[in-house]
Amino acid sequence: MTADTSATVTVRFFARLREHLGTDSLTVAIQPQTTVADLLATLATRGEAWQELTGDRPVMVAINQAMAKPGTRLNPDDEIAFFPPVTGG
Amino acid sequence: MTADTSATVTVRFFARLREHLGTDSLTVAIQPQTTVADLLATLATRGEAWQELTGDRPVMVAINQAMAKPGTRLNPDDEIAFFPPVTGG
Amino acid sequence: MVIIQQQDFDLAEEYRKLRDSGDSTGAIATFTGLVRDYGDLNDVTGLFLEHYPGMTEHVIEGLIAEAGKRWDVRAARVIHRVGTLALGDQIVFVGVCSAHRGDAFAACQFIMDALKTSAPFWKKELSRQGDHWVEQKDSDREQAEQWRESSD
Amino acid sequence: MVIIQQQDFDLAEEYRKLRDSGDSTGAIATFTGLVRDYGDLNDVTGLFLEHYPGMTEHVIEGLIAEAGKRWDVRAARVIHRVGTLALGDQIVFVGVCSAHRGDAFAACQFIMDALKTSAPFWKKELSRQGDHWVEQKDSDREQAEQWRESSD
Repeated sequence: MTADTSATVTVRFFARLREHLGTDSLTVAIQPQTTVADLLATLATRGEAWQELTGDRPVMVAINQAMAKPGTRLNPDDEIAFFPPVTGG
Repeated sequence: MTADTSATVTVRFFARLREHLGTDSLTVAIQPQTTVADLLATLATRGEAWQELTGDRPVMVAINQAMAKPGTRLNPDDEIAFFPPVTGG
Repeated sequence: MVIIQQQDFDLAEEYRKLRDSGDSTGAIATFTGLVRDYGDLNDVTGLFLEHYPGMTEHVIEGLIAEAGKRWDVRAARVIHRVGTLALGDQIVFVGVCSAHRGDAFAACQFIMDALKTSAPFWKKELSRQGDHWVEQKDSDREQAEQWRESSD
Repeated sequence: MVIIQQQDFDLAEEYRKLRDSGDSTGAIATFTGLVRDYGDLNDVTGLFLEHYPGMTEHVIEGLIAEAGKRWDVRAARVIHRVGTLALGDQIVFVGVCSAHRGDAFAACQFIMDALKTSAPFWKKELSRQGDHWVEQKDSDREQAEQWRESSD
Protein backbone atom coordinates (compact mmCIF):
# COMPACT_ATOMS: atom_id res chain seq x y z
CA MET A 1 0.00 0.00 0.00
CA THR A 2 1.32 3.40 -1.00
CA ALA A 3 0.56 6.42 1.19
CA ASP A 4 -1.41 8.96 -0.83
CA THR A 5 0.73 12.01 -0.11
CA SER A 6 -1.27 14.18 -2.48
CA ALA A 7 -4.46 13.93 -0.36
CA THR A 8 -5.73 17.28 0.90
CA VAL A 9 -8.63 18.66 2.91
CA THR A 10 -10.16 22.12 2.90
CA VAL A 11 -10.07 23.82 6.30
CA ARG A 12 -12.47 26.67 7.09
CA PHE A 13 -12.58 29.04 10.05
CA PHE A 14 -15.51 31.09 11.29
CA ALA A 15 -16.21 34.06 13.53
CA ARG A 16 -13.62 34.81 16.25
CA LEU A 17 -11.27 32.09 14.95
CA ARG A 18 -11.46 33.46 11.40
CA GLU A 19 -10.58 36.94 12.64
CA HIS A 20 -7.86 35.73 15.03
CA LEU A 21 -6.12 33.62 12.36
CA GLY A 22 -6.66 36.19 9.62
CA THR A 23 -7.88 33.52 7.21
CA ASP A 24 -11.20 31.96 6.37
CA SER A 25 -10.02 28.97 4.37
CA LEU A 26 -6.91 26.97 3.47
CA THR A 27 -5.95 23.68 1.88
CA VAL A 28 -3.91 21.23 3.95
CA ALA A 29 -2.22 17.98 2.91
CA ILE A 30 -3.10 15.02 5.15
CA GLN A 31 -1.58 11.60 5.78
CA PRO A 32 -3.82 8.54 5.92
CA GLN A 33 -5.40 7.99 9.38
CA THR A 34 -5.11 11.69 10.24
CA THR A 35 -7.65 12.69 12.91
CA VAL A 36 -9.16 16.07 13.74
CA ALA A 37 -6.82 16.28 16.74
CA ASP A 38 -3.79 15.58 14.50
CA LEU A 39 -4.88 18.34 12.12
CA LEU A 40 -5.31 20.80 15.00
CA ALA A 41 -1.84 19.97 16.36
CA THR A 42 -0.30 20.51 12.93
CA LEU A 43 -2.10 23.80 12.38
CA ALA A 44 -1.05 25.03 15.85
CA THR A 45 2.62 24.95 14.72
CA ARG A 46 1.99 27.54 12.00
CA GLY A 47 2.63 30.47 14.36
CA GLU A 48 1.69 32.08 17.64
CA ALA A 49 -1.85 33.04 16.63
CA TRP A 50 -2.50 29.44 15.61
CA GLN A 51 -1.89 28.11 19.13
CA GLU A 52 -5.41 29.41 19.79
CA LEU A 53 -6.61 26.19 18.11
CA THR A 54 -5.19 24.01 20.89
CA GLY A 55 -5.58 26.52 23.74
CA ASP A 56 -8.03 26.76 26.62
CA ARG A 57 -10.98 28.15 24.71
CA PRO A 58 -13.32 25.56 23.20
CA VAL A 59 -13.00 24.90 19.46
CA MET A 60 -15.84 23.08 17.70
CA VAL A 61 -15.32 21.06 14.55
CA ALA A 62 -17.57 20.03 11.69
CA ILE A 63 -16.61 17.62 8.90
CA ASN A 64 -18.59 18.02 5.68
CA GLN A 65 -21.06 20.21 7.58
CA ALA A 66 -21.81 17.70 10.35
CA MET A 67 -20.46 18.04 13.88
CA ALA A 68 -17.42 15.85 14.59
CA LYS A 69 -15.03 15.01 17.45
CA PRO A 70 -11.26 15.23 18.00
CA GLY A 71 -10.85 11.51 17.29
CA THR A 72 -12.76 11.53 14.00
CA ARG A 73 -10.60 10.47 11.00
CA LEU A 74 -10.31 12.71 7.95
CA ASN A 75 -10.76 11.60 4.36
CA PRO A 76 -9.32 13.23 1.23
CA ASP A 77 -11.39 16.21 0.02
CA ASP A 78 -13.24 16.57 3.32
CA GLU A 79 -14.34 20.05 4.32
CA ILE A 80 -13.21 20.61 7.92
CA ALA A 81 -14.58 23.66 9.75
CA PHE A 82 -13.33 25.03 13.06
CA PHE A 83 -15.37 27.55 15.00
CA PRO A 84 -16.26 28.79 18.51
CA PRO A 85 -19.43 27.53 20.25
CA VAL A 86 -22.41 28.91 18.33
CA THR A 87 -24.34 31.99 19.46
CA GLY A 88 -27.23 32.54 17.06
CA GLY A 89 -30.91 33.16 17.71
CA MET B 1 -83.36 43.58 63.87
CA THR B 2 -85.88 43.51 61.03
CA ALA B 3 -85.41 41.10 58.12
CA ASP B 4 -85.08 43.08 54.90
CA THR B 5 -87.68 41.22 52.85
CA SER B 6 -87.33 43.62 49.92
CA ALA B 7 -83.71 42.54 49.21
CA THR B 8 -83.17 41.11 45.75
CA VAL B 9 -80.32 39.77 43.62
CA THR B 10 -79.97 39.56 39.87
CA VAL B 11 -79.42 36.03 38.60
CA ARG B 12 -77.86 35.43 35.17
CA PHE B 13 -77.46 32.25 33.15
CA PHE B 14 -75.03 31.54 30.33
CA ALA B 15 -74.54 29.07 27.50
CA ARG B 16 -76.16 25.63 27.89
CA LEU B 17 -77.91 26.69 31.13
CA ARG B 18 -79.31 29.82 29.49
CA GLU B 19 -80.72 27.77 26.64
CA HIS B 20 -81.98 24.97 28.88
CA LEU B 21 -83.83 27.36 31.24
CA GLY B 22 -85.00 29.60 28.42
CA THR B 23 -83.94 32.71 30.31
CA ASP B 24 -80.79 34.76 30.58
CA SER B 25 -81.64 36.88 33.61
CA LEU B 26 -84.14 37.20 36.46
CA THR B 27 -84.53 39.03 39.73
CA VAL B 28 -84.95 36.96 42.90
CA ALA B 29 -85.86 38.05 46.45
CA ILE B 30 -83.47 36.77 49.08
CA GLN B 31 -83.60 36.38 52.84
CA PRO B 32 -80.64 37.45 54.97
CA GLN B 33 -77.92 34.76 55.26
CA THR B 34 -78.98 33.18 51.96
CA THR B 35 -76.11 31.21 50.37
CA VAL B 36 -75.47 30.23 46.77
CA ALA B 37 -76.62 26.70 47.62
CA ASP B 38 -79.88 28.06 49.12
CA LEU B 39 -80.52 30.09 45.98
CA LEU B 40 -79.91 27.05 43.75
CA ALA B 41 -82.32 24.93 45.83
CA THR B 42 -85.01 27.61 45.58
CA LEU B 43 -84.54 28.03 41.82
CA ALA B 44 -84.69 24.24 41.31
CA THR B 45 -88.33 24.28 42.54
CA ARG B 46 -89.44 26.53 39.67
CA GLY B 47 -90.08 23.59 37.34
CA GLU B 48 -88.62 20.48 35.80
CA ALA B 49 -86.06 22.24 33.62
CA TRP B 50 -84.76 24.08 36.67
CA GLN B 51 -83.75 20.83 38.41
CA GLU B 52 -80.76 20.98 36.06
CA LEU B 53 -79.29 23.51 38.52
CA THR B 54 -78.98 20.89 41.27
CA GLY B 55 -78.42 17.87 39.03
CA ASP B 56 -75.33 15.83 38.20
CA ARG B 57 -73.71 18.19 35.73
CA PRO B 58 -71.38 20.77 37.25
CA VAL B 59 -72.70 24.32 37.67
CA MET B 60 -70.21 27.13 38.24
CA VAL B 61 -71.15 30.32 40.07
CA ALA B 62 -69.78 33.85 40.03
CA ILE B 63 -70.85 36.62 42.39
CA ASN B 64 -70.30 40.13 41.08
CA GLN B 65 -68.12 38.65 38.33
CA ALA B 66 -65.77 36.74 40.67
CA MET B 67 -65.89 32.97 41.09
CA ALA B 68 -67.73 31.86 44.25
CA LYS B 69 -68.67 28.63 46.08
CA PRO B 70 -71.92 26.99 47.21
CA GLY B 71 -71.43 28.25 50.79
CA THR B 72 -70.82 31.87 49.81
CA ARG B 73 -73.45 34.27 51.29
CA LEU B 74 -75.38 36.63 49.05
CA ASN B 75 -75.85 40.34 49.65
CA PRO B 76 -78.66 42.56 48.35
CA ASP B 77 -78.11 43.74 44.77
CA ASP B 78 -75.45 41.11 44.08
CA GLU B 79 -75.16 39.82 40.52
CA ILE B 80 -75.14 36.02 40.66
CA ALA B 81 -74.18 34.12 37.49
CA PHE B 82 -74.60 30.39 36.90
CA PHE B 83 -72.87 28.67 33.99
CA PRO B 84 -71.27 25.41 32.82
CA PRO B 85 -67.47 24.93 33.05
CA VAL B 86 -65.84 27.33 30.59
CA THR B 87 -64.65 26.25 27.14
CA GLY B 88 -63.03 29.27 25.48
CA GLY B 89 -59.73 29.61 23.71
CA MET C 1 -54.47 44.82 27.00
CA VAL C 2 -57.54 42.59 26.68
CA ILE C 3 -60.03 42.93 23.85
CA ILE C 4 -63.19 40.88 23.34
CA GLN C 5 -64.74 41.48 19.96
CA GLN C 6 -66.87 39.94 17.23
CA GLN C 7 -64.71 41.13 14.34
CA ASP C 8 -61.53 39.48 13.16
CA PHE C 9 -58.09 40.67 14.28
CA ASP C 10 -54.85 41.29 12.41
CA LEU C 11 -51.83 39.45 13.79
CA ALA C 12 -49.44 41.89 12.11
CA GLU C 13 -51.07 44.82 13.91
CA GLU C 14 -50.92 43.05 17.28
CA TYR C 15 -47.30 42.10 16.73
CA ARG C 16 -46.43 45.68 15.77
CA LYS C 17 -47.92 46.99 19.02
CA LEU C 18 -46.02 44.42 21.08
CA ARG C 19 -42.78 45.23 19.27
CA ASP C 20 -43.21 48.95 19.90
CA SER C 21 -43.03 48.33 23.64
CA GLY C 22 -39.34 49.21 23.93
CA ASP C 23 -35.75 48.53 22.91
CA SER C 24 -35.17 46.13 25.80
CA THR C 25 -37.61 43.68 24.31
CA GLY C 26 -35.61 40.78 22.92
CA ALA C 27 -38.34 38.18 22.59
CA ILE C 28 -41.93 38.06 21.36
CA ALA C 29 -43.99 34.87 21.64
CA THR C 30 -47.46 34.64 20.11
CA PHE C 31 -50.20 32.06 20.02
CA THR C 32 -53.21 32.04 17.72
CA GLY C 33 -56.09 29.59 17.96
CA LEU C 34 -58.15 28.78 14.86
CA VAL C 35 -61.47 27.02 14.30
CA ARG C 36 -60.69 23.37 13.45
CA ASP C 37 -62.70 21.03 11.28
CA TYR C 38 -63.06 18.50 14.09
CA GLY C 39 -63.85 18.71 17.79
CA ASP C 40 -66.36 16.72 19.84
CA LEU C 41 -68.07 16.28 16.47
CA ASN C 42 -66.32 15.25 13.29
CA ASP C 43 -67.83 17.57 10.69
CA VAL C 44 -67.67 20.93 12.42
CA THR C 45 -68.70 23.78 10.13
CA GLY C 46 -68.24 26.59 12.62
CA LEU C 47 -68.49 27.76 16.21
CA PHE C 48 -70.69 30.06 18.25
CA LEU C 49 -68.84 31.68 21.14
CA GLU C 50 -70.66 33.22 24.10
CA HIS C 51 -69.01 35.13 26.96
CA TYR C 52 -69.77 36.96 30.19
CA PRO C 53 -69.05 40.60 29.33
CA GLY C 54 -67.05 42.38 32.02
CA MET C 55 -66.03 39.27 33.95
CA THR C 56 -64.13 37.93 30.93
CA GLU C 57 -61.94 41.02 30.72
CA HIS C 58 -61.32 41.05 34.50
CA VAL C 59 -60.30 37.39 34.55
CA ILE C 60 -57.86 37.75 31.65
CA GLU C 61 -56.39 40.98 33.05
CA GLY C 62 -55.82 39.03 36.26
CA LEU C 63 -53.99 36.29 34.33
CA ILE C 64 -51.75 38.88 32.65
CA ALA C 65 -51.00 40.40 36.06
CA GLU C 66 -50.15 36.96 37.48
CA ALA C 67 -47.87 36.27 34.50
CA GLY C 68 -46.14 39.60 35.19
CA LYS C 69 -45.36 38.50 38.75
CA ARG C 70 -43.90 35.17 37.66
CA TRP C 71 -41.95 36.18 34.53
CA ASP C 72 -40.39 39.20 32.85
CA VAL C 73 -43.33 40.57 30.84
CA ARG C 74 -42.84 43.90 29.04
CA ALA C 75 -46.23 43.85 27.34
CA ALA C 76 -49.03 41.35 26.79
CA ARG C 77 -52.03 41.45 24.48
CA VAL C 78 -55.00 39.11 24.42
CA ILE C 79 -57.81 39.21 21.86
CA HIS C 80 -60.71 36.78 21.99
CA ARG C 81 -63.52 36.72 19.49
CA VAL C 82 -67.17 35.97 20.28
CA GLY C 83 -70.22 35.29 18.11
CA THR C 84 -70.37 33.04 15.09
CA LEU C 85 -67.10 31.89 13.54
CA ALA C 86 -66.43 29.82 10.44
CA LEU C 87 -63.95 27.00 9.83
CA GLY C 88 -60.39 28.33 9.78
CA ASP C 89 -61.32 31.64 11.45
CA GLN C 90 -59.07 33.08 14.10
CA ILE C 91 -60.54 32.67 17.62
CA VAL C 92 -57.92 33.88 20.06
CA PHE C 93 -54.58 35.68 20.09
CA VAL C 94 -52.12 35.83 22.99
CA GLY C 95 -48.87 37.78 22.53
CA VAL C 96 -46.16 38.44 25.11
CA CYS C 97 -42.97 40.39 24.80
CA SER C 98 -40.13 39.99 27.23
CA ALA C 99 -36.40 40.57 27.59
CA HIS C 100 -35.92 36.76 27.65
CA ARG C 101 -37.22 34.07 25.33
CA GLY C 102 -37.98 31.55 28.08
CA ASP C 103 -40.13 34.12 29.86
CA ALA C 104 -41.96 35.07 26.66
CA PHE C 105 -42.82 31.42 25.94
CA ALA C 106 -43.82 30.61 29.53
CA ALA C 107 -45.99 33.68 30.05
CA CYS C 108 -47.72 33.23 26.67
CA GLN C 109 -48.48 29.56 27.31
CA PHE C 110 -49.57 30.20 30.90
CA ILE C 111 -52.04 32.90 29.85
CA MET C 112 -53.45 30.68 27.11
CA ASP C 113 -53.74 27.58 29.32
CA ALA C 114 -55.29 29.49 32.22
CA LEU C 115 -57.68 31.36 29.92
CA LYS C 116 -59.12 28.05 28.72
CA THR C 117 -60.15 26.97 32.21
CA SER C 118 -60.93 30.28 33.93
CA ALA C 119 -62.18 32.89 31.44
CA PRO C 120 -65.97 32.74 31.03
CA PHE C 121 -66.32 31.76 27.38
CA TRP C 122 -68.51 28.94 26.11
CA LYS C 123 -68.15 27.33 22.74
CA LYS C 124 -70.95 25.71 20.75
CA GLU C 125 -69.93 23.56 17.81
CA LEU C 126 -72.05 23.95 14.72
CA SER C 127 -72.23 20.91 12.46
CA ARG C 128 -74.50 19.24 9.93
CA GLN C 129 -75.54 16.84 12.72
CA GLY C 130 -76.78 19.80 14.77
CA ASP C 131 -75.38 22.16 17.38
CA HIS C 132 -73.56 21.03 20.48
CA TRP C 133 -72.20 22.87 23.53
CA VAL C 134 -68.60 21.79 24.01
CA GLU C 135 -67.78 20.16 27.37
CA GLN C 136 -64.66 21.19 29.28
CA LYS C 137 -61.83 18.74 28.67
CA ASP C 138 -59.82 16.98 31.38
CA SER C 139 -56.69 17.70 29.34
CA ASP C 140 -57.36 21.44 29.55
CA ARG C 141 -57.79 21.25 33.32
CA GLU C 142 -54.58 19.24 33.65
CA GLN C 143 -52.70 21.67 31.41
CA ALA C 144 -53.80 24.60 33.60
CA GLU C 145 -52.98 22.67 36.79
CA GLN C 146 -49.38 22.19 35.69
CA TRP C 147 -48.74 25.88 36.17
CA ARG C 148 -49.81 25.60 39.82
CA GLU C 149 -47.36 22.75 40.45
CA SER C 150 -44.49 24.67 38.89
CA SER C 151 -45.39 27.78 40.91
CA ASP C 152 -42.47 29.51 42.69
CA MET D 1 -38.90 25.65 5.45
CA VAL D 2 -35.63 27.28 6.50
CA ILE D 3 -34.45 30.60 5.12
CA ILE D 4 -31.19 32.37 5.93
CA GLN D 5 -31.13 35.91 4.56
CA GLN D 6 -29.71 39.38 5.08
CA GLN D 7 -32.96 41.24 4.45
CA ASP D 8 -35.73 41.71 6.98
CA PHE D 9 -38.77 39.42 7.12
CA ASP D 10 -42.48 40.10 7.48
CA LEU D 11 -44.15 38.24 10.34
CA ALA D 12 -47.58 38.68 8.73
CA GLU D 13 -46.40 36.93 5.57
CA GLU D 14 -44.86 34.04 7.55
CA TYR D 15 -48.00 33.68 9.63
CA ARG D 16 -50.17 33.66 6.50
CA LYS D 17 -48.11 30.81 5.02
CA LEU D 18 -48.37 28.79 8.23
CA ARG D 19 -52.11 29.39 8.42
CA ASP D 20 -52.59 28.23 4.84
CA SER D 21 -51.30 24.78 5.78
CA GLY D 22 -54.79 23.27 6.23
CA ASP D 23 -58.15 23.27 8.02
CA SER D 24 -56.99 20.86 10.69
CA THR D 25 -54.58 23.43 12.05
CA GLY D 26 -55.98 24.65 15.34
CA ALA D 27 -52.90 26.28 16.82
CA ILE D 28 -50.06 28.49 15.62
CA ALA D 29 -47.19 29.45 17.92
CA THR D 30 -44.55 31.94 16.83
CA PHE D 31 -41.36 33.30 18.32
CA THR D 32 -39.45 36.35 17.15
CA GLY D 33 -36.06 37.43 18.49
CA LEU D 34 -35.06 41.10 18.30
CA VAL D 35 -31.75 42.94 18.78
CA ARG D 36 -31.68 44.18 22.38
CA ASP D 37 -29.92 47.26 23.72
CA TYR D 38 -27.90 45.21 26.19
CA GLY D 39 -26.00 41.94 26.03
CA ASP D 40 -22.50 41.13 27.26
CA LEU D 41 -21.94 44.89 26.82
CA ASN D 42 -24.31 47.57 28.09
CA ASP D 43 -24.52 49.98 25.20
CA VAL D 44 -25.06 47.70 22.25
CA THR D 45 -25.74 49.61 19.04
CA GLY D 46 -26.13 46.59 16.78
CA LEU D 47 -25.03 43.10 15.88
CA PHE D 48 -23.05 41.38 13.16
CA LEU D 49 -24.19 37.83 12.47
CA GLU D 50 -22.00 35.31 10.65
CA HIS D 51 -23.06 31.79 9.65
CA TYR D 52 -21.83 28.65 7.93
CA PRO D 53 -23.84 28.55 4.69
CA GLY D 54 -25.25 25.12 3.93
CA MET D 55 -24.58 23.59 7.34
CA THR D 56 -26.92 26.10 8.98
CA GLU D 57 -29.86 25.07 6.81
CA HIS D 58 -29.13 21.36 7.28
CA VAL D 59 -28.96 21.68 11.06
CA ILE D 60 -32.23 23.61 11.31
CA GLU D 61 -34.02 21.28 8.90
CA GLY D 62 -32.87 18.45 11.18
CA LEU D 63 -34.37 20.23 14.21
CA ILE D 64 -37.69 20.66 12.41
CA ALA D 65 -37.66 16.96 11.49
CA GLU D 66 -36.92 16.02 15.12
CA ALA D 67 -39.78 18.26 16.30
CA GLY D 68 -42.06 16.50 13.83
CA LYS D 69 -41.22 13.14 15.39
CA ARG D 70 -41.93 14.34 18.92
CA TRP D 71 -45.02 16.49 18.39
CA ASP D 72 -47.89 17.06 15.96
CA VAL D 73 -46.33 19.56 13.53
CA ARG D 74 -48.37 20.46 10.42
CA ALA D 75 -45.90 23.08 9.21
CA ALA D 76 -42.84 24.89 10.56
CA ARG D 77 -40.98 27.92 9.26
CA VAL D 78 -37.64 29.30 10.44
CA ILE D 79 -36.03 32.49 9.20
CA HIS D 80 -32.69 33.68 10.52
CA ARG D 81 -31.00 36.87 9.41
CA VAL D 82 -27.25 37.36 8.96
CA GLY D 83 -25.05 40.40 8.39
CA THR D 84 -25.26 43.72 10.21
CA LEU D 85 -28.40 44.39 12.26
CA ALA D 86 -29.45 47.50 14.18
CA LEU D 87 -31.04 47.86 17.59
CA GLY D 88 -34.63 46.59 17.57
CA ASP D 89 -34.19 44.71 14.28
CA GLN D 90 -35.74 41.27 13.89
CA ILE D 91 -33.11 38.48 14.06
CA VAL D 92 -34.98 35.21 14.01
CA PHE D 93 -38.48 33.86 13.45
CA VAL D 94 -39.75 30.39 14.37
CA GLY D 95 -43.37 29.50 13.62
CA VAL D 96 -45.12 26.17 14.10
CA CYS D 97 -48.65 25.14 13.34
CA SER D 98 -50.25 22.11 14.88
CA ALA D 99 -53.63 20.56 15.63
CA HIS D 100 -52.92 21.08 19.35
CA ARG D 101 -51.76 24.14 21.25
CA GLY D 102 -49.41 22.25 23.58
CA ASP D 103 -47.64 20.72 20.59
CA ALA D 104 -47.37 24.09 18.83
CA PHE D 105 -45.76 25.70 21.89
CA ALA D 106 -43.43 22.77 22.60
CA ALA D 107 -42.21 22.36 19.02
CA CYS D 108 -41.67 26.11 18.60
CA GLN D 109 -39.70 26.42 21.83
CA PHE D 110 -37.70 23.26 21.15
CA ILE D 111 -36.63 24.46 17.69
CA MET D 112 -35.67 27.87 19.08
CA ASP D 113 -33.75 26.47 22.08
CA ALA D 114 -31.94 23.85 19.98
CA LEU D 115 -31.12 26.36 17.24
CA LYS D 116 -29.29 28.53 19.77
CA THR D 117 -26.87 25.76 20.71
CA SER D 118 -26.55 23.78 17.50
CA ALA D 119 -27.03 25.98 14.41
CA PRO D 120 -23.73 27.52 13.24
CA PHE D 121 -24.36 31.23 13.76
CA TRP D 122 -22.02 33.60 15.57
CA LYS D 123 -23.01 36.95 16.92
CA LYS D 124 -20.71 39.95 17.33
CA GLU D 125 -21.99 42.80 19.46
CA LEU D 126 -21.25 46.26 18.14
CA SER D 127 -20.97 48.99 20.74
CA ARG D 128 -19.32 52.34 21.34
CA GLN D 129 -16.72 50.48 23.49
CA GLY D 130 -15.79 48.37 20.47
CA ASP D 131 -16.84 45.08 18.92
CA HIS D 132 -17.09 41.83 20.83
CA TRP D 133 -17.82 38.22 19.81
CA VAL D 134 -20.56 36.93 22.08
CA GLU D 135 -19.69 33.85 24.17
CA GLN D 136 -22.14 30.94 24.41
CA LYS D 137 -24.15 31.13 27.61
CA ASP D 138 -24.52 28.32 30.15
CA SER D 139 -28.22 29.17 30.36
CA ASP D 140 -28.64 28.46 26.64
CA ARG D 141 -26.92 25.10 26.98
CA GLU D 142 -29.09 24.22 29.97
CA GLN D 143 -32.24 25.30 28.15
CA ALA D 144 -31.38 23.03 25.23
CA GLU D 145 -30.46 20.15 27.56
CA GLN D 146 -33.93 20.23 29.13
CA TRP D 147 -35.39 18.89 25.90
CA ARG D 148 -33.09 15.84 26.10
CA GLU D 149 -34.20 15.03 29.65
CA SER D 150 -37.87 15.27 28.72
CA SER D 151 -37.29 13.08 25.68
CA ASP D 152 -39.78 10.24 25.21
